[in-house]
Amino acid sequence: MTEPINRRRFLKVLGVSGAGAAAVSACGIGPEPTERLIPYLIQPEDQIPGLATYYATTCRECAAGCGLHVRVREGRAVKLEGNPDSPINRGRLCARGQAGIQGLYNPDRVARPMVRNAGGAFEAIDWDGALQRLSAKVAEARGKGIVFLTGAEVSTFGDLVDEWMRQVGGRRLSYEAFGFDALRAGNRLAFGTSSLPTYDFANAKYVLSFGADFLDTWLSPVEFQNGFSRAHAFDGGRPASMAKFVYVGPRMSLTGMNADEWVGVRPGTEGALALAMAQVIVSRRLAAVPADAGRLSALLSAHTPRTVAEAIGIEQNVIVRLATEFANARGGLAVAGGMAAQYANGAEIAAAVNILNYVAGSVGSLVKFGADLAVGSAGTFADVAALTADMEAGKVGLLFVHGANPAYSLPGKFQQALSKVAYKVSFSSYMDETAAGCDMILPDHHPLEQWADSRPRAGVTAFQQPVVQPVFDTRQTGDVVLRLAGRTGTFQDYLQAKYRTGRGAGFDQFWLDTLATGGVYGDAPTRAVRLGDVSNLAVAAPAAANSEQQDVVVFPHPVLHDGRGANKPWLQELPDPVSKIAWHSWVEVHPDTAKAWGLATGDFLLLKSDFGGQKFPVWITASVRPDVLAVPTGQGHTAYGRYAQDRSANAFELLGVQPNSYGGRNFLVSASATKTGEHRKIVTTEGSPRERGRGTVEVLGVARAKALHAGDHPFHHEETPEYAAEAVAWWAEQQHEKAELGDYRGEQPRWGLAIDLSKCTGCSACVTACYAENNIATVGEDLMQRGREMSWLRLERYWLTDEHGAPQGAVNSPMLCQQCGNAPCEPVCPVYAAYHTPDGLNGQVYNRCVGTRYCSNNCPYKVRYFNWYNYAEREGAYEAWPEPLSMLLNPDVTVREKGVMEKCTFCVQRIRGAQNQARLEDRNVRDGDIVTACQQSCPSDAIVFGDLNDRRSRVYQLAGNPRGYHVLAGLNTKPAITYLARVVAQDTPSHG
Amino acid sequence: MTTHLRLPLPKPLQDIIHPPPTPGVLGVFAYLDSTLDAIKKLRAAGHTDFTVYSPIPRHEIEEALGQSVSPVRAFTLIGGIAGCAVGAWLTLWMSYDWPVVVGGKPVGSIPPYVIIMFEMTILFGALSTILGIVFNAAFAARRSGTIQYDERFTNDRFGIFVPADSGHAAAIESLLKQSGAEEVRRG
Amino acid sequence: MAEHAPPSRVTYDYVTRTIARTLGSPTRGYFLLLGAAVALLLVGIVTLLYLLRYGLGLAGYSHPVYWAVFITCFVFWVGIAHSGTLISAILFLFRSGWRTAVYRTAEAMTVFAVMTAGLFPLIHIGRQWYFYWLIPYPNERGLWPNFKSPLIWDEFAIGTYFTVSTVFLIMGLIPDIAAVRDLATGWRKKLYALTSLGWTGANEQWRHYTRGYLYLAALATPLVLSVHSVVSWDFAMSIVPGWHATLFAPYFVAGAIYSGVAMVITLLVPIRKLFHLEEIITLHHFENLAKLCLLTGSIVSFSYMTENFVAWFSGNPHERAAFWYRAFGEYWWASWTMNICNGLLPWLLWSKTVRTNITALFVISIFVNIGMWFERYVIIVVSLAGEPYQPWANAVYNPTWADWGIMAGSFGWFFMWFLLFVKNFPAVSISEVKEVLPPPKRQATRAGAH
Amino acid sequence: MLALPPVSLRGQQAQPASSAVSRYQAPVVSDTGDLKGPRQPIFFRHDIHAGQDQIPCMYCHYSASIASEPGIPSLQTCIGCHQLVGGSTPSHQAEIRKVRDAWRERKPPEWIRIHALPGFVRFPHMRHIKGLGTSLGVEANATCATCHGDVKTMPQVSLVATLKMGWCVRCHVQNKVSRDCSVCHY
Repeated sequence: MTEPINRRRFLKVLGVSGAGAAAVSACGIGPEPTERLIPYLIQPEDQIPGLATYYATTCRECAAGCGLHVRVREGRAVKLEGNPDSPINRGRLCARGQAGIQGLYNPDRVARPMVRNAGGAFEAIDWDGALQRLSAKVAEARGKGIVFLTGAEVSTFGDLVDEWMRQVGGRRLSYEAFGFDALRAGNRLAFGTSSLPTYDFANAKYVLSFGADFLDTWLSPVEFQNGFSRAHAFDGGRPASMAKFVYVGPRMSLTGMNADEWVGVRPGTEGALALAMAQVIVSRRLAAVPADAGRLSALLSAHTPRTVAEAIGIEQNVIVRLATEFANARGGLAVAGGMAAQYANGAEIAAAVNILNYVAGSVGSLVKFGADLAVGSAGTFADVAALTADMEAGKVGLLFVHGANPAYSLPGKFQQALSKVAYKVSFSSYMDETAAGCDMILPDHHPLEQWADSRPRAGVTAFQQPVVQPVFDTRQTGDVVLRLAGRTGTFQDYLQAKYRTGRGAGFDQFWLDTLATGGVYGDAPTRAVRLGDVSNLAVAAPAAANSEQQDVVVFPHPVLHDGRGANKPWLQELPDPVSKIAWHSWVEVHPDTAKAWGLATGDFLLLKSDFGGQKFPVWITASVRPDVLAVPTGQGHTAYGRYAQDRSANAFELLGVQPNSYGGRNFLVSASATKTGEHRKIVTTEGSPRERGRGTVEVLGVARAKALHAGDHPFHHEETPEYAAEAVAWWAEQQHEKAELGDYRGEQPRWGLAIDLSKCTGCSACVTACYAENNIATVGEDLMQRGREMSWLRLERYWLTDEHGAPQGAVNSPMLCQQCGNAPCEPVCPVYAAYHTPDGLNGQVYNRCVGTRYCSNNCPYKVRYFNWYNYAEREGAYEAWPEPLSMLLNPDVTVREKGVMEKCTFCVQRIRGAQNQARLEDRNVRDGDIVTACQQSCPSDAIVFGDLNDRRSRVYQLAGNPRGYHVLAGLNTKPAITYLARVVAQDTPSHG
Repeated sequence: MTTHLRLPLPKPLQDIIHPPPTPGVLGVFAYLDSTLDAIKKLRAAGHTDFTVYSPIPRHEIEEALGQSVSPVRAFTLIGGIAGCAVGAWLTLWMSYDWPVVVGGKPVGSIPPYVIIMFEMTILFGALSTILGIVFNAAFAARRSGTIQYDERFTNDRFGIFVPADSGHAAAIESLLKQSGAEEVRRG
Repeated sequence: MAEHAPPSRVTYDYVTRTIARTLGSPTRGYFLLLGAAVALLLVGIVTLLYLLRYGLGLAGYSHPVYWAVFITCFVFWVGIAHSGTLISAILFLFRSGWRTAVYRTAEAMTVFAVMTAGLFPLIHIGRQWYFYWLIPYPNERGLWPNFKSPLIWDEFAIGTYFTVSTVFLIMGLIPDIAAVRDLATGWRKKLYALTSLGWTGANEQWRHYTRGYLYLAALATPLVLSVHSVVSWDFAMSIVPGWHATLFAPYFVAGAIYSGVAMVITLLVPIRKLFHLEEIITLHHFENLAKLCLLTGSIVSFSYMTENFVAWFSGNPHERAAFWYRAFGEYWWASWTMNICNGLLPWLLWSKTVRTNITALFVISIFVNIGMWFERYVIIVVSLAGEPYQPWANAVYNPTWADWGIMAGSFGWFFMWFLLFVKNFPAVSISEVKEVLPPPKRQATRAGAH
Repeated sequence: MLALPPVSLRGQQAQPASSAVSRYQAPVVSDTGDLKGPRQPIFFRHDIHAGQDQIPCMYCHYSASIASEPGIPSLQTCIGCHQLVGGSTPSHQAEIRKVRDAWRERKPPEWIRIHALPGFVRFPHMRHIKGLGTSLGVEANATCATCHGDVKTMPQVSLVATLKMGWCVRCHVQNKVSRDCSVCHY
């Protein structure tokens, strides 16, 4: 990393000749070469045309604070990747993080400051004018109540705002639609501290989740998934691996679907289950119970399995078994969150789970207080409710909103309240619901354009630095606040000043290092906690909904989360990992319920709670309790840009705005459900939910898997009889002898992948990474409904079922081009557009393809995708990259034209790039030089790329793993991808 | 009274399609057997170079004329062999000119190429057959020059034209008459 | 005119004049038909323009159904094209007299059907403007097509078939054109004089003509069999369950002749009526066609059974899944239409009364055409939609206006050419019909044709 | 991958070798009308810079030897010299003035592109310079000429090679390097 001041200057200059950057790199975008070449005015030292520069910064798509490496080409950010130095995400990145770049180049960003004119419409205004006007407003609002509402901001910017608010006599609130109030209350109840600990999944021997969706939305998903896969995957991180994972909750989430066992308890009874387990452990002395556990006896004796089993809705022997397994694992980790922490009794449940951890001796070892998570110090829902009330009462004269969209997550109520506020200012980069209700919009820089820091967890400080010149006439809110506070200098200076203190001369070096590594990474000491007085903990579940009312669970969408992802086409087009539905929301209904109500998939169901009603199309699934309906949030925006607006229904409408006992929000409401008679074709990528034993995915019982030795081949079911198979193999060999190119014998590399199904969680980060790396077009709702989606890499989710046919988790199989040795797609192409490269890829020459589509028909894996329209056409009906979204196109990858076939080629551009670099340095390509986009992003390290002819390569080792198998091996296609069978805890897995 | 359409044509074509008129006698017959009778008589009289018109091919006529088998078959054979060769060359040479491996198959794999060779055999065979017919027929036309013709010959009448100078014409006329020509013309 | 009255009404002269009459000035009905055909063609052209501008997305394709109505129509028309050469070439070699009255129509149909079929591969590819890349022509890039691809085999087979059958048609026409030339007047005489290539019926001409015709027939016969075999290999060479079957070549050839003969009947019935050819195209001819239908139809239905049996007997889960889906999946209606129209209906032809009942034959032939179209639809669309290898990728495909538009256009294109042909050239062979008549003789023996 | 060495240094490497070339006198161009190639906004004479003054290609197009893109020299690079170098003849001065004006107005000239490949072709310059350099055993400047022609003697740069696929392939075959499609097309 070169001297930052220079880079700042370059960024400014680049603004002048931004077109030049685009032009120089334009050979890659569009079929036609550019006509004019506009040079830089001043050549930036660290920008070399044709070479990518990587900048370390921090992802702000959620509060987890993952480290980023931003790939910049000619001044355009083209790809976000995880920062390996960051202790949080260890170089991995989730789908939401990947899509951050679509926020940067979003066509619906607020391009310049806006102010509401007399007519009530927004009109553009210049910054100085806006700021003058605003400082006047601030002056007159003094004393009338000034509130600054931010998202989870534990950062210098937060401190600055606090300072300023103190200066002007206002207050700051932070708001997250899915807060963790219950957890904090629970910790207060159990341990007397309201901070959020970190959870060490990596070293857990047994994971028990009470609704905590730690793989998709809970606290720090990437970090937890990385840890979880080490613990849970077969021969994963450590020798004694394969920690069993049990999921407790009313519906199966992305996290739940990775469980070895799903315990679908009645909503709200999770606490009782936890206590009952604790009771078993204590009474049977299954673990070295801490001395002070005696104080629990009263509480626990009230929760014996016998007494609670009925209420929970499972047999008591199950409770006993779970407790025994949990304790005997010596290192069981129980986590509460998600749904379980969003009932009226969420706090008690969290406390109960704490107690379970405590008696099992996991607190302090796996549950680490001290390294507290930032989100723990965010404002509670109660605060926001109070604010809303104040606004209603006209007690707020001036409201600032930054990084939060309460008007969407508190529909109706907040909007009304907002209208009562004399003057409200939004710093949103997008015209979201809240901004639409404000009087002035001062668009903030996108996180990739600004200087900032954040403290996602104690001991860790993550830095943000601008990686591109601002795309629009926006201004960093930090600068705006400083200006309003009447202080000189930019926010950058303010930030640096903060870190300069006590460093003196060493500062500059520190600053450079920090920017290079992306932050200051330290460990906070673990703090011991003692069990508080919990004798009168009331975990009783709330009364069940009466007969005509239904329990409706509102859960955060794994990809769109609280709705903030809805304006990014990649996320909209990414099928929900569980339902595989994209572009719209749905309601999950159990088959029995559906039968009883005469519902078919796609029928609309009108849910009416006391607070509001919404219509959702039905998705029938056994992954939800029969007495529960579940709907995701995220859709149903009334603003927020072309991709989000007026799409399906907003689930928040169903929820109340009153905080519950512990100051949180209830996400379980009782509502009436009525069939409207309307119907829609749901947009799903799911063909058949059952694998039907066609050899696509293989599953092993853990005992069987443990018994395997090197050289075993448990999956040798050829479809052809042995003699025929031999004949075919012999013939194939003869063919290869004769082959002049594409020699598989080792002179050339044979690129291959190994995909470990026991690690893959189905989180779909790889899918978005593939979209980002390979310029894959998003086709939109209509076309996706007609099966026109282009995702080269798709995740096939096949349910695992128990003997009763009830789903017990699922196997997720990433299906992409297998780069077959004997590829059926190749010989049928009349023009050699599909052919075999000497290094063993199935090359796809886009510019040679005439589009007969024969290759796709002949592909048994169905991983070839056709350009039905010209998705790159400017202003076209199906334009996938409207300006300035096209700036994120990868210049190393051809943008495919209408009428050509496209598919995965193992990121051939990265392969060639590495080869060129190696040639330049007079060496060979080393194992690990080439990392495919999917492999790079995978939080659980399930994908490994390399040369199958190199006996020392990782992929070669994995390909020889006895769990390894080839999909449809019987067809003698000789795929380059080896799948490692999924291993499940039960010994007789049935997937059918 | 020939009905041939006269088109302005370049010199060589002109000679082939509209050669100079040939003097001779034309007999029109209503019946096949009388035609055959006339043919026999003419050949007996030592005439060889005469033309027989008929609306349809009749093997009796061929027999009576004692024609040899048409050389067209040679064209067909040569064309077929040539086609097969071209097919083989096309497929193999083009495969090795820029060798590309597909589906793990050898660069030049014969079985699929046999199909191309077969199709080319048929194609070339058929085309050269046509060539043969046209060539031979045109050659025949060239040799016999422009001779008298009657429009009824394509309908229901048979005809015989015997080239003859004014000296021999009379004899031939009588010969045709007595063998049953319903009409005899001199030109 | 002949002084001697002909032994029967059907004399050489009668034949010439009856058939020549079909070229008389067209009626309003004819123009209505022609107009309809052209209108359909225009629909097709407009649809094609849309496809070119916006892309194939306008058609109903959906992953993994990447071939659908267009290829269905392609195979359908190629199939239609088969009876023509069969009747003219194979029956010629077998010296079966009854072909003479019908083969010209069949051949014309063949040529126009191939012309129609040939359009579809061009229309259905993604970048139609690069279709010429499939042709092995020397180019600056030094690239050649892939002769291992069945599509290239197709290109050669269809190309050859089109050329040969066109040549064959023209060959047969020459003497007849000469015949009508000698009756015609005005511009038509000029036209025919030109197109008859100076045919006079001289013995030298007949001598080479008859030989050449024989060899053409001999070449065309294996060609007919090869062409649809090649088309069938487009599917059989792939690994898609429901396509990948060694049975396909004979099965497709039989099916092709089946549909072709049916189409011949469909076309002959109205022609015979309109042009009053009852004396020339007799019930005897129709019955023979019907028998041909029955034979090929039975082969086809036998193939259906074989397919299903093998799918079951092989024990291959994918094969089984494919055929189960075919019969009972979303597309059950299509496959049962196919089974009933092609499998059951033709069995009516066992009864002579049906075989000799023009109306019945006409109706049945129509149904067979429908059935055969659906056969291709089932084979292509259903096999892909039922994708048994990747259950996840199943999808249901529905055609759109674009699919139907192009299909309508193809019918318009075909019938336009056919109608123009029958009005301008003898739709029944004049000379060959005469060949099966007793030649005029002075001794009125009823020898008949030898 | 984060820190990159200052590349201008690498660009210099080509310099010493080029000094071997005998001194070249650029002609005086009176009539620019009949010069080949498109007229550029500024009449930049490669023959003077590269030929007469023997400035190595890599001095301005420094990234060509290390990156896939040759890059267009930034205006700063021009000014670096032309701050001082004002030109000998009036015609030269006029052109150099354009450069200075552009610098003052911070408005870079819009060069007309001459060597353009379609979007679906990859031409990594560094790889070709490296490869040709090693195989032909010549310094970088000469390798440039294989595709761009002898720019040293071109008052106005024009296309000397077709840049069509056949042309590329011929060279690849001659030099025995792969003509596998996916080397250039992806």
